[in-house]
Amino acid sequence: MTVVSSLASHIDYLVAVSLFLTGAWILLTSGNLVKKVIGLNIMETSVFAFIVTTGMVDEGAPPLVAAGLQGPFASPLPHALVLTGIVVAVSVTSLALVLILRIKAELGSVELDEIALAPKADDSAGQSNQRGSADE
Amino acid sequence: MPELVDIRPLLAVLASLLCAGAVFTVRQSARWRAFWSLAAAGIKFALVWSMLPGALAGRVYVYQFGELLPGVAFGFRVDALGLFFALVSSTLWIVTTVYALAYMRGSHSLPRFFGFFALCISTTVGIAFAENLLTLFVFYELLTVCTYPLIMHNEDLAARRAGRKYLIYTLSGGGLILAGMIVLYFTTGTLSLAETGILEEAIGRSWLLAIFLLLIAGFGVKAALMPLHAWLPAAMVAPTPVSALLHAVAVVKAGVFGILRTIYNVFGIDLLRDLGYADWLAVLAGTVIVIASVNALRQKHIKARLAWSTISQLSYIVLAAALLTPLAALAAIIHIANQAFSKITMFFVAGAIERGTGKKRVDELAGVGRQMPWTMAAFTVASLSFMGVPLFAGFVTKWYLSLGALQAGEGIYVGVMVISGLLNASYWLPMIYLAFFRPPQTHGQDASPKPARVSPMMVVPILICAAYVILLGAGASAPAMPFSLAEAAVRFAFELKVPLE
Amino acid sequence: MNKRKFARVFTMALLTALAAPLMYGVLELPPPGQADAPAHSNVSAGYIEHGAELAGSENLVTGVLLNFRALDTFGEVLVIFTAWLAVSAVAGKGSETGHDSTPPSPVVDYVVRLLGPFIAIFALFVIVNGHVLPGGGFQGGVLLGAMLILLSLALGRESVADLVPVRSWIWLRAAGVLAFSLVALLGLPMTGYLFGLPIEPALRHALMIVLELGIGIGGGAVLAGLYFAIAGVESS
Amino acid sequence: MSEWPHWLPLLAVLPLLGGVLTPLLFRRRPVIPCFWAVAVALVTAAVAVMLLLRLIDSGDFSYAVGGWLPQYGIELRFDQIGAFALPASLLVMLALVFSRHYVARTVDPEKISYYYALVLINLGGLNGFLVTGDLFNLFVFMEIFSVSAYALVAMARQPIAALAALKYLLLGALSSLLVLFSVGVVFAMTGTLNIEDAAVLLEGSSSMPAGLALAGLATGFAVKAALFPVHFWLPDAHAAAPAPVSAILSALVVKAGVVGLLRTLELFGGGESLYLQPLLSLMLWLGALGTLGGALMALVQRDIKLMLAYSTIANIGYIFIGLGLATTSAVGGAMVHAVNHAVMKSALFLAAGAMIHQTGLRNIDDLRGLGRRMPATAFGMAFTLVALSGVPPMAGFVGKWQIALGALEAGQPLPVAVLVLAGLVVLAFGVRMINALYFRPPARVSTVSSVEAPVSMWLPVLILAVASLALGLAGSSMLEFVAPAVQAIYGTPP
Repeated sequence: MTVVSSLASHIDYLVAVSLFLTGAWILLTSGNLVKKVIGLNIMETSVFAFIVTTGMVDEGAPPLVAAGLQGPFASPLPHALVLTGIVVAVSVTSLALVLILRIKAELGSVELDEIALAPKADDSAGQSNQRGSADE
Repeated sequence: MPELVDIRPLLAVLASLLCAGAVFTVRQSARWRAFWSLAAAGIKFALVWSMLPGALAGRVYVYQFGELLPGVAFGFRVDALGLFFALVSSTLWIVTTVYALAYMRGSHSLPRFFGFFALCISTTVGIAFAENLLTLFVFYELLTVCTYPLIMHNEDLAARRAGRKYLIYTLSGGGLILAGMIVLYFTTGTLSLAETGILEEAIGRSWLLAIFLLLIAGFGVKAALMPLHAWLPAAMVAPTPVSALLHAVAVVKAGVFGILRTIYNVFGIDLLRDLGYADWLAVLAGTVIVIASVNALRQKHIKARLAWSTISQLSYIVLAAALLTPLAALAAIIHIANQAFSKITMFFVAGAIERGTGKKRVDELAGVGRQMPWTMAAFTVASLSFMGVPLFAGFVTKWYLSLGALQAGEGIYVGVMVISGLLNASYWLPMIYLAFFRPPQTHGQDASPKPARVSPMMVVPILICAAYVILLGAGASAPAMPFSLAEAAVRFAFELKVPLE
Repeated sequence: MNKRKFARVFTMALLTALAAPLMYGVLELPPPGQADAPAHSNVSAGYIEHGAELAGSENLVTGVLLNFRALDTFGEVLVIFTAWLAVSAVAGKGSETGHDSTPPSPVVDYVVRLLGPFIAIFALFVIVNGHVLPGGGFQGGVLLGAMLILLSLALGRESVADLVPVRSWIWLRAAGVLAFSLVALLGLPMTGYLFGLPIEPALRHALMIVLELGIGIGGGAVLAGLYFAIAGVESS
Repeated sequence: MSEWPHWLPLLAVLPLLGGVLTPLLFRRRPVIPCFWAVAVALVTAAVAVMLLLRLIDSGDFSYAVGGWLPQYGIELRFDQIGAFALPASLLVMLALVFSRHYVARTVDPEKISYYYALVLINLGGLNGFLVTGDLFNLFVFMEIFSVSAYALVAMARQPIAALAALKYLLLGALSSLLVLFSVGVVFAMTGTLNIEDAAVLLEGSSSMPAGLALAGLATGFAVKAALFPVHFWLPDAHAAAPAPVSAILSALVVKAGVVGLLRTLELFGGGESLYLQPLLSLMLWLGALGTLGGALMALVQRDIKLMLAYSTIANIGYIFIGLGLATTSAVGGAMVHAVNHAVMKSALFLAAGAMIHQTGLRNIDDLRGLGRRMPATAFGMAFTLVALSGVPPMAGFVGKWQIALGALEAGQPLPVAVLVLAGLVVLAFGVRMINALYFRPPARVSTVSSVEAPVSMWLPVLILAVASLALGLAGSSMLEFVAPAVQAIYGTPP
């Protein structure tokens, strides 16, 4: 198999990997917390795309094995996995968003630079010795 | 050698542990605190003593628990060397407790003080009776932990500095021992202290050297072997009973005991003689004896002078052990007792002077002899012992050490003995002279000093210890420290069938 | 900012370094679509051959979800319920009350009211037919949740919250977990295994409907709850 | 009774269900959910005991969820690693007892039942993670305990908590994705998700995708375990969280990363994979760096909880050194140390939490003089600090000894030096804390007037302190217990 044909036959996986890297780039470099979450979501999508692709069959039918439907059928397992994965991703995303809302309310910004620069809200209980840096 | 399973070693360790528990519980009651401390000291003394006849008859008492680590049991084994050490420390614990009860009266945090004091003795007996190096190490590290609150007792800056120094030194030493032990276990698969050497030449020179350096340097920290000694002079800020504990009863002795165990039980005489490492150790110890004595001469503070003297005296033991001859070994073992009784007398005296007159420096001693004649007499006895005057304990050590050096063909160490004796004379005699023969410095009209008021509970322990110094020196028949036990230890280490002389 | 620039360069280098092995790694996988690849010949083949009969679902995805890999699905409903718990725990007060700032126009109001029941019925259809058609509890639940969010966008959150008694919402949100736990425990006497579904077709079908309904209702209620909680933070 | 097969799924299902029911049943009074949660954790621990008895009796066993054959359904498997569920359940129970008075001040009264629910769900997720034999199920349970952990961190009232939690969430989600991606790769290669099955099919594979999956799983779990240099999310998250949560996170949740790595090794360790040796060396040296770095960072912290958090990084380093050395002694020591560290670190975090709760101060220098005012808590902390530094015969010693011995067996003397040195540094910060508690006059007015924490707070601390001695004494039998797992994962040593 030549390199080119190998590239062509694996194009679905390669796209997923590119998406993965794109998402990682956004997650790691963006200073905006919402954008980081978006980057995370792109990565999640890429992984779901990758997994669901493993279950694909050329010229296959969806895995509904009823009378009258003919194979080859796509593998049902990756579908089920991705469905679960999506639910997990929704959960994580919603939690991330609400955390960002609280950060905005308490620290005044969703930009990491501004949070790092902003003076720390000193609370009266004396619990102010918390190191508040964001190691990015 | 018949081994008997016996619970007494365990009970001896537990006695002071229970005392510590009781002292922590009866927090506020001074009377109960005194009762428990003395009762536990008495019980332990009796327990350790009761094993003496058996040990002299050649029996070895063992008591084992389960495994602490795979292949290494947690257990006690009372051989002659261990019992000798335990006898010294349990005897001294009684006098130290009595002294401490008087000395510490009115101080703060007394439950903590006496509780940890008892724990220290518990761990010391554990060290003495340890069946293997790991058990020894367990108690050795616990001893470090338990002495820390005692050194820090005053809770001021000086105490914190001393405590920090003490911990840094001793714990680093502990780390070295741990590393040495791991290498030892890796190469031999055992940590037993029941043999006359578990190492063999076959495991390779570099491993052997590593084990020797790690163990000797590790134990050398507590033994205040120069250049690892700096914590000891610093620790003199602690209350006097703690100094007694450090210098005589437990801590430095634990280090020296570890070195003896390393030489006699881990390496064994024959292997060490082949390797030649002990020669270097002897050279080091000989040098330390002289340098530390010179340093003691320069100290103005009574306790500092005592501390440097301890460093010098401990090296006697190391030197004697490193000579690897039976007579020198005998000197090493009996010097554990000789040094302990002499030095504890001196520390008690220093504490009594401090309490009675408030004096802490050597040049303030003038006239103290008239205020506290009995106390200073005891001090004189101890100094004569250190100088090596016959009929006092120190002489016995020097005699056997010199004979041992000649046995080993190292006559130079006889010279070291002589120089050391002279140096000792030159820093103890001026103190005695000042105390007895110089009029007190007068402050205004107070020309004739009143006799200092010192509790009899402080004076009696001093006199008992001084009496022991004479007993130990006057004959091998001293009742508490049987010479024959030390002899038995030497016979075991050198695998001799016949009596020494 | 220098630090930021450095971080970017560093990240770029890192990702480039990662890209090569990633790409090369997936290139060596069996190409997607080949019917004889391990992904199809191993477990999947078994599912396709016997799955419909064993799991009682023509839609094999549903069969895998509710039957073969029921524990995963249990975990899944738990994760989403946990997400709601987490979001409400973090969000602070007032999740089910509060006005949206702009009152909807009458047109939107009318259209939403009109659409609502249809969406709900479609959702129900998707839920109960999960074993024969594409769809199932989650898909229907998402539709339900979307309907609730749409309604609350148009009519205000209170009118949605009032659809059921306030204290019942939490039970609805836990419906998936509760239904699953119930069926899982029932499996013990009926099949001898936790999470087992009985062989008897009618009973099995009934229990699957219970599961699908629980997942669907729970999913919808949780999605709406997530929205409420987040909107509550934003408006406060 | 221990032969009843269904205890295994219940180990995870019970706390999960108990957690979900908490907010449903108890919405009004804050005290009852605490009792309920403690009861659930206790029952879970009892289930774990049943499983442990069976394990000791008859070795590994598995459970087919729903009655399906392993490849088709999900297989739960109980081995010596899964037995970590017992300490986990007990520690969570103690943390819950501790929470009773603690959360009253730190958590919104309306959210208290949510708090208990999340803790129980966290436990359920952990237990499931420990006993599952299926790769995707591993991911699902990982997400259950992760999501609850993110939320629990954010439940603290400090302003920094949300940011710390988000940082934790982003890194955690990234690592989960790496794991999921690798699971996908393994599925594409083998067509199965069962770990044992996949291990057989992957055997000997040195192909590029196998390396990719191994790297993805290892990196993902290393992030969860906070191995240096992917540890940076940990200090803030663990320091910002409510104290019982810090205890659970440091004691258990990071250990889940370690367990995940062990499962990874199980998956790839069977054959002669070319990637295995570099991975092990990497674990060894990163572990060594983390040990030293973490210990030194702990030494320079002023905040007591940050100090403890960095010490967790150091201890994770210990464990990775052990796993990377790959000799029987070292791996066994690492596994035992994972349990011992869990006990000790939770004692420390709970003690620190009690002090912060009573005084409102969290700076070590501000806590001076508390030894007399909070005797039980301070004693528990001092005792456990000594244990943590590896003074024999306490719990910290067993792992240190075994790992160092293993290093010599592997012909690597350098880790011995690292371990000894790190032990000294750990003692140094322990001593600093002990000095502050006992040997220094109070620096703040609020410490002078503070009193001992309620029994529900100091009793767990003392129980854990005693356990840190007991575990040290039991070291030999614990090593014996984990030995079969070591052999199953690493094979018979040469």
